[in-house]
Amino acid sequence: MVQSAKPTANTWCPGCGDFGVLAAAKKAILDLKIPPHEAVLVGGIGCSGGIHNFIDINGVHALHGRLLAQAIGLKLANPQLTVIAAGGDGDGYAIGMGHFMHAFKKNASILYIVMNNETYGLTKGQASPTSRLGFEGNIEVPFDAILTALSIPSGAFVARTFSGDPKTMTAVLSEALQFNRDHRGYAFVEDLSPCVTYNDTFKEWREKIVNIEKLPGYDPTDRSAVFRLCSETMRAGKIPVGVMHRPPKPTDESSNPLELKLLPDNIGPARADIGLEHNLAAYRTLLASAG
Amino acid sequence: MVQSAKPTANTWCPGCGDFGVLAAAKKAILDLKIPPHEAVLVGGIGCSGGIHNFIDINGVHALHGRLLAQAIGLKLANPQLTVIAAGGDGDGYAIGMGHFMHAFKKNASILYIVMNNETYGLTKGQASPTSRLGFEGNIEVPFDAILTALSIPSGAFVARTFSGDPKTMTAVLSEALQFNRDHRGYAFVEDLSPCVTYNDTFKEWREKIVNIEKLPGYDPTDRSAVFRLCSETMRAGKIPVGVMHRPPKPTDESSNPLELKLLPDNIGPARADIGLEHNLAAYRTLLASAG
Amino acid sequence: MSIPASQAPAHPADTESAQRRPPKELADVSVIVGGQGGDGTLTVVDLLGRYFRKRGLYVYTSRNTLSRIRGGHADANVRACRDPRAAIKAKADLLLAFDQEAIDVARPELDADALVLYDSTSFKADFPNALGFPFATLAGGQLGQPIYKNTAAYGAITVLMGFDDAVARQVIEERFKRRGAEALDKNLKALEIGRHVTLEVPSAVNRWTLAEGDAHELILTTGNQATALGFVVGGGRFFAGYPITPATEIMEYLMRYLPNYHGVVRQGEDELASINMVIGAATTGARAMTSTSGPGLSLMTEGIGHAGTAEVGVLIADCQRVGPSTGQPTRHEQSDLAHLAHLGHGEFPKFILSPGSAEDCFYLTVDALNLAEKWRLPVILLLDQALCQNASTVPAFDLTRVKVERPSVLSAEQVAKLDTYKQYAFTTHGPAPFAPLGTPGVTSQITGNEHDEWGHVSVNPVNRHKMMEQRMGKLLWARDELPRPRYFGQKEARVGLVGYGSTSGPILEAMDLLDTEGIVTKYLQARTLFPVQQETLGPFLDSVDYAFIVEHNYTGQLARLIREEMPQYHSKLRSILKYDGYSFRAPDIAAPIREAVHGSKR
Amino acid sequence: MSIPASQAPAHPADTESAQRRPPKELADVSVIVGGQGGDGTLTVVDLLGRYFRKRGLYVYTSRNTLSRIRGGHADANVRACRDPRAAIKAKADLLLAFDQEAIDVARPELDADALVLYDSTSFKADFPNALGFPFATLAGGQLGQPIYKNTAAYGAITVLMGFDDAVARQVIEERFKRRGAEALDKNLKALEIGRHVTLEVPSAVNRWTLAEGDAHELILTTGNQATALGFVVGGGRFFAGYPITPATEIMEYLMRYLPNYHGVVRQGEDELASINMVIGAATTGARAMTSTSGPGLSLMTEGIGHAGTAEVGVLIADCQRVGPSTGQPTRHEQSDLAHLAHLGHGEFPKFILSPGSAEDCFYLTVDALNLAEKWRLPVILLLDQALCQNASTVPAFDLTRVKVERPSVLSAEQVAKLDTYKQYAFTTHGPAPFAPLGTPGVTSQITGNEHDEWGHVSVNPVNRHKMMEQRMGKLLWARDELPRPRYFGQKEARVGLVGYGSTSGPILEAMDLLDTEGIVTKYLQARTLFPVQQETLGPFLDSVDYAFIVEHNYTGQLARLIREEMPQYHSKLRSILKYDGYSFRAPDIAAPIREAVHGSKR
Ligand SMILES: Cc1ncc(C[n+]2csc(CCOP(=O)(O)OP(=O)(O)O)c2C)c(N)n1
Ligand SMILES: Cc1ncc(C[n+]2csc(CCOP(=O)(O)OP(=O)(O)O)c2C)c(N)n1
Ligand code: SF4
Ligand code: SF4
Ligand SMILES: [Mg+2]
Ligand SMILES: [Mg+2]
Repeated sequence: MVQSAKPTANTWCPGCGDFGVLAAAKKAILDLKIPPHEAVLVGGIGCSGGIHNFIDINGVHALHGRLLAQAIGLKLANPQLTVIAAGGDGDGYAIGMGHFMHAFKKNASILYIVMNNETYGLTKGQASPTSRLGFEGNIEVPFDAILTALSIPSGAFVARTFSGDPKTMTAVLSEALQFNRDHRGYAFVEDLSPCVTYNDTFKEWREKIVNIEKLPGYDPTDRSAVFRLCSETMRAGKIPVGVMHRPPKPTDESSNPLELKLLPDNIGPARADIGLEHNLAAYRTLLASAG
Repeated sequence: MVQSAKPTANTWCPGCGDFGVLAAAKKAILDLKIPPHEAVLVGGIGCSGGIHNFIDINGVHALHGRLLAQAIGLKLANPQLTVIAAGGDGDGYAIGMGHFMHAFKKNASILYIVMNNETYGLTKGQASPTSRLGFEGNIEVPFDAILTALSIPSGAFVARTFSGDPKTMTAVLSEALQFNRDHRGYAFVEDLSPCVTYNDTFKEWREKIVNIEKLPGYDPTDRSAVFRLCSETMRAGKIPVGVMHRPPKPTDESSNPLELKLLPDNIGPARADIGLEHNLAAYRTLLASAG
Repeated sequence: MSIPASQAPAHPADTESAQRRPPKELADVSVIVGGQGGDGTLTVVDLLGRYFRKRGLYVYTSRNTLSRIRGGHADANVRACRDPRAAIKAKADLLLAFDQEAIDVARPELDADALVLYDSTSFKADFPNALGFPFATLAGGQLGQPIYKNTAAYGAITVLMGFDDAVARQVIEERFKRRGAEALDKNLKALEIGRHVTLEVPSAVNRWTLAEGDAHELILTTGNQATALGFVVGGGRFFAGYPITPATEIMEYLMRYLPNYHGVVRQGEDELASINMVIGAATTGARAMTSTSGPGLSLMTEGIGHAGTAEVGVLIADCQRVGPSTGQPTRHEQSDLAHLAHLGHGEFPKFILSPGSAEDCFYLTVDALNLAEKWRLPVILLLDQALCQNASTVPAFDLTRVKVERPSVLSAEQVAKLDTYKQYAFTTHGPAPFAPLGTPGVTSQITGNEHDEWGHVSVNPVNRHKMMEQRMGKLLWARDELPRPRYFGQKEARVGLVGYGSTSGPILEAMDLLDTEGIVTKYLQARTLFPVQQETLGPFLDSVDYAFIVEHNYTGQLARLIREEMPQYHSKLRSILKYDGYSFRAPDIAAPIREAVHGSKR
Repeated sequence: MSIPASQAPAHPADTESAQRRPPKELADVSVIVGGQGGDGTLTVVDLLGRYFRKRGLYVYTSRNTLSRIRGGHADANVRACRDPRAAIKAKADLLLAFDQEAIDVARPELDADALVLYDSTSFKADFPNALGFPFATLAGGQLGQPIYKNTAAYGAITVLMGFDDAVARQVIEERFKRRGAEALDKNLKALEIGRHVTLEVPSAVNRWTLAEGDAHELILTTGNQATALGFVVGGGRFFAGYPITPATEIMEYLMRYLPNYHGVVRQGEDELASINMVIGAATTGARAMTSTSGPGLSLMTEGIGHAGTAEVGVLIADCQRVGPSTGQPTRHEQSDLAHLAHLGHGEFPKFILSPGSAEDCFYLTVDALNLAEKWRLPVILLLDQALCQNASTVPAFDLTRVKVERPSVLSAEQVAKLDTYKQYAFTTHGPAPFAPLGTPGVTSQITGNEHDEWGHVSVNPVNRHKMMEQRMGKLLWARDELPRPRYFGQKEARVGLVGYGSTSGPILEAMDLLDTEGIVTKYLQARTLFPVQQETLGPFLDSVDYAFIVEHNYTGQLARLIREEMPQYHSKLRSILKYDGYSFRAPDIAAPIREAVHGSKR
């Protein structure tokens, strides 16, 4: 065996919600028997974004807020890779908001996990886009990633989990990764992952979460219905968790994920043969067409 | 009268949908008797963004995608100004998407008009975030700004209009501007504004638009209800227009717009007296507290 | 020889009396076509260009458009020449004008003898030597659509310049065959309309004749197209970009080309997404590029630095335009070099390469791809608006001159033979080779944080120091492999010129001009701008008394960069600058040199 | 004089036999406190700093933290000195260590005679001269919470250094009074625990005594705090930023200060939003600033250029850290200057100012606000991690030295008297004055496109040329108003030093060092870095044989910038560089100078 980069010692505060995500992600990867070299975790910048250091697959540390762009570039260049992007709520919903929205539109088969702790952990506890009113002087209404995810007419898998419930989280991440590996499109999972140092919401969240799947009228293929269920749950002061959108198996090619639309042969840029010899004839035709 | 910058000759293609927005905006400003020096139009980059050159109020030409940030900075610095941001779908929903989302959260009392022509006009007709599948090879599902606007739990006024219906547009813009001027928060209006050169949808849109306000169950104070109405309308191949969210008069301060939360006295940075003399006592106290 | 202005046929009615003269042979002709956007000026230029090429002439076309879609003054220029010229001719011989504004704008560009051909439908030209026909009226009357006025005007020019009838028609056929039978038919009729009225004016017939050239084997292409082609044959397979003038065509060409080679082109939601998608793609071993112009480049600043420190080889084509901010989107400038040479917070290695012609764009893009991958760093291909969008005739691209080399990429087989694989191993001579993400048997960590050899975050000061030296060392170690300049002119000349990109065309023409006056010069066309190539610039500067650094910006960015790196030469450097949005004409460059030479001889 | 290592009490048990010696008086003491994040190292440094100040000493504190919240090695340093020193002492006298890693990391920083005081609860120090007490065990046993170990260790130090008991307690009271009665009480008890065990070791009691200083009137502040204060009194009223180390505290201070003055602070969704909000605010006449560090700065590149060409005066505080990309977020570097001096596509004027001390941050921020508004351009306040976050004692800020001048701002009354108001009027001497948006009687157009005097889009080449000269002319016209350097050292010295920002502290100390060896030097502390100040640098460089440019980066950015602008001095310039994330200590600077001087004398 070649010796190559191995996971490093963890740097999170003891008790940080992110440990839950790490454990669930490891387990899901193991359960799905994904070989380490075939999987890539692209981390954001923030405490959460360090996760790529702690797991035995390929790791990429992207720029703050740009992890989705790097992850999508990776996937399109080599569609056989299992690509996970994972970072914080500041990374994903503040500086990364544009890419957050466009990832749904793009619909490449990658998994994006946001570890939402309603604060900027690594920069010491400022308000983030999901912070509630009053937190560190916050005066902006909190952003709800699930409602917005439901508003984008794409074939994405959408779910919310809670670090205090690792079993469900493992199940959801496994489903999401399988969804990706079946080339069914983008998967977005927001995990409620308390920051025990600056915003310890473990107790509160444990009390407030409501499994949307158990509510009457739940239908994970109907965005408006789930949108309404979530809105009502929130109005009642609770936090909906569970699978929010599970798109049905596609029936036509227009709902194919990005990589299949672009690369019907599933080879892709990274594995294309770029040797001049093998392309000479085609290049000659190409050059002849120019000018 | 001091002679100062006056509107320039128009540069749009004859028939461009943006003429409708220009006319409606002029009329709304006139109807509300807003003095030219008290109003600022911040234009984006794109054909649409040139609108600030054609109207007799203050004009700011922002960077591509950054018009909302400039407009909000303007408003917070001088809350007495009437501030309109106006640009294209590329400007607002592609490069500007992060700011688009955060403007709802921020909830400053400015009006944002997106002239959606489902293409990048000024760069000659590439697909934009709202382009339908197939347009110029587009393979991404179109973004629907109204659904997403409804997903953000803010007190914003939200509407969609059509350049082919100038009367309604004028009424909506007037209402939106009045909403701003009453310091009730952010107003977002998407105008369907065909690009006659690269994507002439006038005829199609005229046939497809459906006034949401006329549909059974319409309640502009209930986001989920309107969300469902819009979703259903779209599923039927139609395009919903009208006022999508008209928040009720606020009952407590937590729903105040950003400028009132920050500046209860409504003076603001631009009109603050920064002369050293008038602040000496306060500065002495401040400096004494330091170190 | 040409007609004095006073004798010129200003209007068809005036022309009957004009005497016949022997036609003047044109071996270097420049035609401006000006009007409002939508008048079809570009079409006329295209038709003329096609004809000129069939005549074996070198062709160069350029355009001045506004950042608006229809309306507003727009003009275009086509030059045909027996010598290879990649520059706009200093003065034009013929202006085809669709309105008076076209004349007013072009006036300073017209030769003293120039003729203005114009559409007299709606105005009478205010110009001494003018010839008007009511093209729009004629086309409207006979074809039902005044818009054919442009092809009618082309018809008039075919008479003025004594085109071969059959070839003139052939050009129309080639151009319009894909637009359907009706369009073709009407254009052919418009050609005849134009020919017909012009033939009635004796002094206009064969006013000029066109020299014959021998450049029949050339292709007409732009820097943007050549870059896109070079990218494909150089093994480029991933492109992400965002529309922006004058870079958009690179993306548009690649959208057509790349899907045939398992390649991918994505339009990102912005430039931040584009550069980061490109970085992501490159980590898998795909050769990847983005293209942009000033505003987008500025937005990519953080991403380019990230590629530098994470050691991911990527290519960024920067198609310079007038800045800063939105600037003048459609206009020409070379004002991003200083930014690029010093780009970003912190320090990281990068190469800045610049092709001097559309032809060079093709080959240098291939080199850039090889270098980016081998040296694991961002390579910037520095273009400019004129180079990107002006079309010129160049020799057909030669695949035997193309090499795809991958010395830094480890295959699965190579990896299997290693004991340890460290993505950021210290070396003393160049980058550690890397195994693309996905290579069986190994996992990697790739990061923009300072890291140790494994890619793990490190704040150890000794490691930091070594890593900086490892990365920055590339700027030294790679020197021998970086593209060399091209040299032109007389070896023994004591007056030097240095420039890059599209300025090469006007510089070479200026040198010819000076040569006829007995001023011998030589020119170093820089192709590696960063790291500053001391080993080529040094001997060149040593060999001259002084050197003119010719560039399109205010501060003299290339000159400053040379001063920064080679301050000992400072007293030899002089700048020739232009920053008004327009390209140099040869005399703009010749004049200050002439003055300096004569001044120094005084 | 101090105990030789072999005689040192390595552990309480060993100490009984140690002999009594007369205490050494410390006039310049440095204490490092190291452990894991969460060990409370910063608290100990804070307590010591408070005590030292009460003793009239100059204090300087610094810290090395990791980019993680808890755990991981972290240390901090406090220096107290009878002379003003804004630098870390070359070697520390005392290390308080909470684990062996703290000792290993600090080892190279410790004086040969240094003592290691450590918490022996969980390890036995591997260091010759060590004194251990089980602080955690003691605190856990007597107070129920081992976390009070840090205050207990402070207690031990009060004994070692012979602190006045009452003052030592007073310090605890001041520090903890706001944390509630219980916290205060426990900390006081912890102090006693530490004192108690130490008093039992005779050799430890009054091992040192502390000199008394006369610097009682000083305040202890950081560059970030001083900048925030300067912003308020300089009339700054709008701030938008995004959290980033080491800039965040500027925003956090302003969140506290500004609302009291009709001011606004917004945390933007990113740096793009921040700079553009600031630009928007400034168009209304509000004085506006953002602060950031490398990654954010790179993202602001386009926005800063926009402010330059749209002529909107804004202030950008750049708190440099180790780059590129995410780099080393908590570490020190000065590597953004080259980027800033050449920033962005296209060309526009800007000023880069750099304060040399926390005190200077206050006054220079005021100057920067006046200059940005008057000259209508972006002004960059160039700081660095050490300047931003290290605390030092400085004279209280003096409001009589503060001026708020607004010569470019037109009031409604002034506007009413005009015939025409052109936001971008051509002048020959400086910016046209502007009427903030909202001024009655006029409307404006503000744009980043090239424009005419009215602010209307223009592609006219003559206008473009003039506008470039109008904007770039500011760099010349403003020269007399830009902050001047500070000069230190001997006028007649033939060896010069040039530096900026936090390097001033170690440079001044190095000069004193060299002075004692008979090497006289002088120092130009640059406060305007761009435009390069020829008028001050020129005479300075003329007056020396050579000058050392001292900076924290790899390429010698300041030296290169001087070469670019003043190449004639190139042979006089030498660089002293450090780029490992740590600040200079005085000997790092003195050594190469000593070597050069002796070398040149050979
Ligand atoms: C461009 C840029 N801006 C700012 C920062 C500083 N920064 C580092 S982490 C972070 C926020 C982290 O918050 P979040 O993403 O929620 O992650 P968490 O630490 O809470 O897991 C910020 C602002 C940066 N690294 N880069
Ligand atoms: C940073 C940056 N990237 C790209 C551009 C080029 N650009 C100018 S307008 C435009 C798109 C315009 O589309 P839209 O906003 O929909 O406006 P429209 O012209 O359709 O009204 C682009 C990409 C730019 N000016 N700046
Ligand atoms: S600061 Fe918060 S988010 Fe960061 S590691 Fe600690 S608990 Fe987790
Ligand atoms: S290109 Fe389209 S959007 Fe632009 S002005 Fe013309 S019609 Fe309007
Ligand atoms: Mg967070
Ligand atoms: Mg558009």
